[in-house]
Amino acid sequence: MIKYTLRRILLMIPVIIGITFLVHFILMISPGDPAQMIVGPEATLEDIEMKRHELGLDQPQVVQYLKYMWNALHGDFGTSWFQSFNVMTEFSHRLPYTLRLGFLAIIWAVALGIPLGVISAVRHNTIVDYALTVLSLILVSAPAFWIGMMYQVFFSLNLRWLPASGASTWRHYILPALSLGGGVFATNCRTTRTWLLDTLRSDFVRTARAKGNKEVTVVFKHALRNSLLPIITQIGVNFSIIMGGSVITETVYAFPGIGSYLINAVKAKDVPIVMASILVVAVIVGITNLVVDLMYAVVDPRVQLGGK
Amino acid sequence: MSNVLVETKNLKKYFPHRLGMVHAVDDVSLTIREGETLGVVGESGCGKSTLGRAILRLHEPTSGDVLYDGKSIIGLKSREFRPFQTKMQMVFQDPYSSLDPRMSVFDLVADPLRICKTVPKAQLPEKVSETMELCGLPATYNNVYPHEMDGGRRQRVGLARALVLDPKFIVCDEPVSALDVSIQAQILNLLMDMQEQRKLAYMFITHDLCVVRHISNDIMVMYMGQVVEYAKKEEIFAHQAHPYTKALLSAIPTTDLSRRNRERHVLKGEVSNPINPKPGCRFAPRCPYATAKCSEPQPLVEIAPNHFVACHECSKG
Amino acid sequence: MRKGREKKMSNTASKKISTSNRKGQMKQVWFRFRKNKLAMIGLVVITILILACLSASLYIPYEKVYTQSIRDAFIPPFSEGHIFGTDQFGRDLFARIMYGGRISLFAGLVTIGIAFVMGIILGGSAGFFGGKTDTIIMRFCDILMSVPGILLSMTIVAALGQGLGKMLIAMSVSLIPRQARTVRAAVLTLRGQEFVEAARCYGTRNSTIIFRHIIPNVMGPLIIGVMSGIGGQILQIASLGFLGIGIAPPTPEWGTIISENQSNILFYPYLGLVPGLFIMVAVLSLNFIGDGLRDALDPKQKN
Amino acid sequence: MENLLEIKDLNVIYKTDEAIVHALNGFTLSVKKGETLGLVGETGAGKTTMCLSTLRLLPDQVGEVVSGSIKYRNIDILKASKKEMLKLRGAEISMIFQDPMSGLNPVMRVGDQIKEVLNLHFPDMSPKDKDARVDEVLTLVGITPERKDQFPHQFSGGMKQRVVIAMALVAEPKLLLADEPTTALDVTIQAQILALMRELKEKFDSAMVLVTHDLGIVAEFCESVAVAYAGEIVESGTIEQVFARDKNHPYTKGLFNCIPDLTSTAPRLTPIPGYMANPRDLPKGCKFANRCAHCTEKCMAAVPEMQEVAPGHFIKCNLFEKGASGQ
Repeated sequence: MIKYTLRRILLMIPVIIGITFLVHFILMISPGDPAQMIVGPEATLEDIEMKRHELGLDQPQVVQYLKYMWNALHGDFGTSWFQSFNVMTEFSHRLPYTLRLGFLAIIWAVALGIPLGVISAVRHNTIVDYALTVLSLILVSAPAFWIGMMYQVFFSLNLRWLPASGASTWRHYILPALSLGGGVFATNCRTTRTWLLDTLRSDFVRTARAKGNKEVTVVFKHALRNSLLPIITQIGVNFSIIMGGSVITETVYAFPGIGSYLINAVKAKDVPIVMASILVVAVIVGITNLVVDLMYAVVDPRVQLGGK
Repeated sequence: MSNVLVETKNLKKYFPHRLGMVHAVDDVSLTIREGETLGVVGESGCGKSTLGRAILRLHEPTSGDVLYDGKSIIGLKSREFRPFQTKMQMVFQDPYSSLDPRMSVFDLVADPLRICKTVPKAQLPEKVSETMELCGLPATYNNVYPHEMDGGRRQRVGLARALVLDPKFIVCDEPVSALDVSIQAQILNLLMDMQEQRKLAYMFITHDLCVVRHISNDIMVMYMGQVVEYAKKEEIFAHQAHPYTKALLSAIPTTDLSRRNRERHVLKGEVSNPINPKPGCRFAPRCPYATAKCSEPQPLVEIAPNHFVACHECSKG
Repeated sequence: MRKGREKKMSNTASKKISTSNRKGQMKQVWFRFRKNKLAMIGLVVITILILACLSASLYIPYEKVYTQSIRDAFIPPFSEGHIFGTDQFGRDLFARIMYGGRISLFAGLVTIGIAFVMGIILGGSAGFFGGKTDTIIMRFCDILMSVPGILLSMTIVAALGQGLGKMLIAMSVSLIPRQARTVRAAVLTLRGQEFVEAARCYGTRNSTIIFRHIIPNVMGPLIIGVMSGIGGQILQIASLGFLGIGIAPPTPEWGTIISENQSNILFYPYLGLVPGLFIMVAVLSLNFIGDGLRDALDPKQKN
Repeated sequence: MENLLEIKDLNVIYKTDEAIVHALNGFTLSVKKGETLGLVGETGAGKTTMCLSTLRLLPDQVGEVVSGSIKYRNIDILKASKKEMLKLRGAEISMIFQDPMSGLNPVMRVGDQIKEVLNLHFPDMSPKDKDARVDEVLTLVGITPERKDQFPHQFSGGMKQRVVIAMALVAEPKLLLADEPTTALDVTIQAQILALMRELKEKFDSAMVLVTHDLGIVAEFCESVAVAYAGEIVESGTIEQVFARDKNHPYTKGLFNCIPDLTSTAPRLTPIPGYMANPRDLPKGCKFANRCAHCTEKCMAAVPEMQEVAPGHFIKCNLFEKGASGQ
């Protein structure tokens, strides 16, 4: 298990190098001279040249990249090009917000999505099932930012129950978490239904029934644990979706996480911030996937870690 | 006696595995004559299917040689191999996965001709319908898809697909084991009719000794990748020597009530995987007569004319 | 020369046979699809929507999309001349939505198309050839999938700059690895099937096996993926538009329409509600069609 | 001897999207106490459907009993309450399914899967006794008790089938429905499993319905036999009566002729011509008529009556009508 974990972490390194290099590469070859953008249109050629040297932009791409990664390894993500603060410090303020929001969203999406999916499967082709199917289809079909706005209009403006933006109290988290987790909730509900229905038709479930088990036991003791396997895999994907979705949700709710920070950086092409975000997100997603695989091995005795 | 058509010499096929090398086919030499059938019998995992595929080079053999009509076909480039390919075909076990579900019966049977171009284009439809007719598939089946047919009819399509190239040798990999008994007999008869009409040579792979007895001239019994007994059919049913062959024969349930209370050799244990096997007899752990000598290599010994057995006990006297 | 012509002729002849057969199979799929009410509703709705957007120039003059007039700002829906009302600049919302739909639907279709083709090429060769080809392609996909798709698209757009073409590239890039994985998995299961072995048996070349046996068989799951994928792409485009890095305003696109009205939505909710509903209805219809197709193409899964 | 299970005129259909499949059509069968009955038939004969109907485990929303009755001792299965059925399943009637590979819960230890039956039907048994009982039954089927903490994937096919048998027999049921228990196994393993089943059946004095497509297995292991074709029983009797090959239903006769065996010298087999009738669209007369050499207009017009050709030997064929000359 430890050996496997270490190997997986080692395997993560080339992937992270790959994605950061790729992002660095496309940001740097793209048109527009960052030095000129930073010093402004009135600057002299000399000023630009100086800025360029200061940022290391006069060096070959690969050297720039290696330098960046070397510093990043030492916890230095550089300084924002356009605002003069340290990226690392800013991240340490903002990341907790994003993580808190992400966890809240994923928790409700899993804690409600899976049980409702079970109900949908057990009562399949009934009104409950149809209602849940329609609800989840709407949630996956509507744009997340739009749903967020509609929540604001309805819960904040009309009902005045919850604040529409910011993150100062726990009540500020409710609406963002609700809209961020919506899509994931819907996919969880639908996949749980599909997988459980599938498992309920399998041979060993028939065996369990032939033993004289009650239907409740058949579903929860025999079928559900087996359908949990693909659902766990799903959770890894969920996390990736949530990390991506947080950019949108944080923008809608003016939430002070890294998502809203990143979007402004992307628009301004503030390379240090973009690089740092990609790096952090890639590491988080990588670790989640590893945890998911480890969980899988715990639930399914057939999975042997370290094997092929 | 007719000519030797297909021959293998010390054919080996090993597969890499997490725990070592799987000796799926280990040192198999056989000969099949024109118009005759070699039955290859064994339980699942004994390497019989791999053997058939290695002869057709669907699995490239690890070592050893395969000769067709006296010429080695191992190591030939694909263009050089083409003329042999049309002469050696295969009928598969699973009538469900062996037919491309997106092709109609006509297309399935015509496909080998379109690839190999053994007949002029103009004659293709004629050749296809002729072969289909021969296999009991009238022209009404032209536009039928595999999923609309049952196992028996599908297996007829599989046979037609193999026959349309006018091969001389067909590897039949358990062609009837997935079929119902009443359909099984239809297909077996069809195979035998074809053999009579066209002087076909078959390698008939199966786990069913009754079927093999019905269709074969020679019989080869395999266990964990190795040949344990190889002889003429009459010889093997009259004087089977290897303990494994004996056990196989006695395990077959028959409809003959007089045999109901016969003494049965029920084998203990199960077949394991031939991963990095030890040099001795691979059947020894399950063999009721095993002795210390079984851990030595067991070569095939001719105990009677053309009757080979790989067991020191039997070859003694 | 003659041989070449012969080949051509027989090819068309054989095509005839196979298309007529395929028709029979398509008929069955259509028959099963038609029975699915939700899927049929989805098909009708999306067809109407596409036709309405495509023919928008026939019933809405193009100028209406951009004509600004402060006098006409914030006219509520169902007013004369402005069925969905107007925005802060007095532009007609209906006109903007119908013209914007062209971009949203078109971009959804194009990105999924690119990903579809690239997915078949990359995933197909990875699955079929295995070995080094597989490792290289799949490692590359791993890299692209190590960050959420929308982040990758965002970064690429940021690097390349705004514009429809660049956005299409950015979105396809983040979609291709997923598509390639699906194709690879499908090809891997097919590759082990006996019918591929049978084709090898009579000397079918790899390329022929791929085009004649593998691709037609992976089409089913791929088409299902594409149908539900278009919906997802429309959502992605809208999201990029909303974030202000998709289609540059004032060009209308469903996401940008909502984005440019964001500050007024709290007081004039219809400005967000209506374009959002359009997105939802379009995506919902496509999802219904996707579900219907899955059941129709793979009937055994249902029972 | 008294009948343990009595199925009378059972009709079962499967409703799919495209059509209605008639799986059982007037299926009648009785099993005596302690007897081993071989139920023979090919794909689509309705063998599995019969077993599932007996346990009331037909697939939900798809399978449906249209008419007929199933009586187990004095219980009317089709009218029994859910609670009564739970008590019957596993304790009184248990079933061994065809495919041992997928029949066991992959994420549960095999010992626990066996113990579950005891938990369900012997709630008063002490945990210690239960463990002892599991060990005992595992030993009986030839598995060392130490392996009870392993998972199904650690067992081979034959060993899994032994676990399934242990599970089916641990409550000592009165009736065992074995649905092709050896079809997925190799010949030598099949011999092991059949020998084991016979031994255990005798030990527990259970009745057994051995469903199979292999007449050979029936001849060697059963006392009586019933031949099913297209959802009905066409012939039934003792082994001696049926396997004497004196008076047989044309279908049974056809089956005998098309099996290659170890003694015949005929150069060719005699297959039954044609294919099984389509269960979506069955003929109204005898289902075998279109493949039968003795088919008459009467056979096409109506389903033949069951004829008793000797005491206890029944054949559903017009050839054996009272007063007719026979074959």
